[in-house]
Amino acid sequence: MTSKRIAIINRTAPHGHSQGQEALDMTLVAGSFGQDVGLFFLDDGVFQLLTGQKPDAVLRKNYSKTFAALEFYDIDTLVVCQQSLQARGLTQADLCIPVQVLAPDALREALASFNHIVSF
Amino acid sequence: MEQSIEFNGRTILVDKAGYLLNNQDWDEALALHLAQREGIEMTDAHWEVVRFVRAFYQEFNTSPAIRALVKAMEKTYGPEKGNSRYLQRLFPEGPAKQATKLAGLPKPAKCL
Amino acid sequence: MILHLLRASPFSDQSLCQCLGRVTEQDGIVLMQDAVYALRGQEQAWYNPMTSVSSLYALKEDIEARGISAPEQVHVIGYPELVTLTLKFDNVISW
Amino acid sequence: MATFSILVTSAPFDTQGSNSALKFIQAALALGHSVKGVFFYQAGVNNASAWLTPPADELNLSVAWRALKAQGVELHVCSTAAARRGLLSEQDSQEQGYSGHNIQPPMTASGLGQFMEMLDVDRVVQF
Repeated sequence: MTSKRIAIINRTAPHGHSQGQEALDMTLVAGSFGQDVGLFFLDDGVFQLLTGQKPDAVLRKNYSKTFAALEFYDIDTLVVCQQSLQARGLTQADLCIPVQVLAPDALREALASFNHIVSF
Repeated sequence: MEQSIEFNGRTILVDKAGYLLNNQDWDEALALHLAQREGIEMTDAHWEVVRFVRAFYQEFNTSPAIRALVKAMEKTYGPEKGNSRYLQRLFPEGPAKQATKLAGLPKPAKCL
Repeated sequence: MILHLLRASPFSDQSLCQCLGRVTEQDGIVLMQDAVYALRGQEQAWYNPMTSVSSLYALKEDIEARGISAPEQVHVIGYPELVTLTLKFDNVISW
Repeated sequence: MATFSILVTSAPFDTQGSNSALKFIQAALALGHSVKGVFFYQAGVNNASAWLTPPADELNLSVAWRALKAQGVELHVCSTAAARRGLLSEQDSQEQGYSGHNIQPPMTASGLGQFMEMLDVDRVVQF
């Protein structure tokens, strides 16, 4: 497998659009292929990680439960934008998995270290 | 497209490849029947993996890909069972695919 | 050094603001598709932060398609220059 | 000379994304770069329908993608994302018991693993 590192950015809230679910699919495959992958949550993407989602009520799949399995896919880099959390009245305690919360400068540095970046 | 199998007087909907369409239809008697259809004789070792895959799905709402299955099995049962050779021996047609089917879970997405 | 490709109009989409909050001096911004309407935003809060980015580009085809024009400080480029730009920066984000 | 892979996640016709991707790829090839392939994902999979039939005075994306394939650019579609949107290859269609299929050459129904293979390039650009 290629040694190129890929960052996958979530920028969209869950359930209204399919971006989050298909970003997660891509992340799981990247992990399964042994790709060095970082998963980022910016802007409305931070809503992906909220605890207590029950999308069955809107006939959508509850893939938020899958985030807890990322450790089995060797996804160790999980980064959330501090500013985006704050702007939405959220803290790390509202999120369903432990993540690295980074200020904008540090987050940009982290992104810059990847060879390829895709966003959803 | 839907098909069905008759089992113990029940009609169980499956897809063309034989995966259950409703995972609530599953019970261990049905798993035995599905195993027969696959030509697998269920041992304790098979049951352990099938129950593990089903518990994984119930916790994470996704069927594990082979690499994740190996890692998760390793975490629970140690490296002896958490390795792909062991799993491949039990499920010759692919552990993730076959154990998922016997556990009554959806057919794993092709690319996963 | 990241090259940011902006595709949505900042009058109806937050992408440009969100991007501007995260760029550094070394980064580049390309306005393409509906994002070229940003050039009509002289009255908007994001206009000065945007034009103060020294590597600000706008895609010629998209400007012409929409019947707008670019001020002098914006580098107007075509697709060949865009291809070359993506190689000049370390990586590319499409917003 | 550099190598590129292109990720298309935007819907054909509904957005300009596919058109921008085409222009970018043509420019890259004209400059002598190599484009390893295009991977269609999300709403971008709709580009893979063999039945795109726009009016004659509008760009036919099927024709445009076929021309790129003729220049050596691989065209891969995520079969899972495609199936969710009603696009099936001949094999997938048969497995599902349907008649007819709408993914066919020059498009190749692949998995996301194929996209991982396509990361071994200088740049990935998403449209």
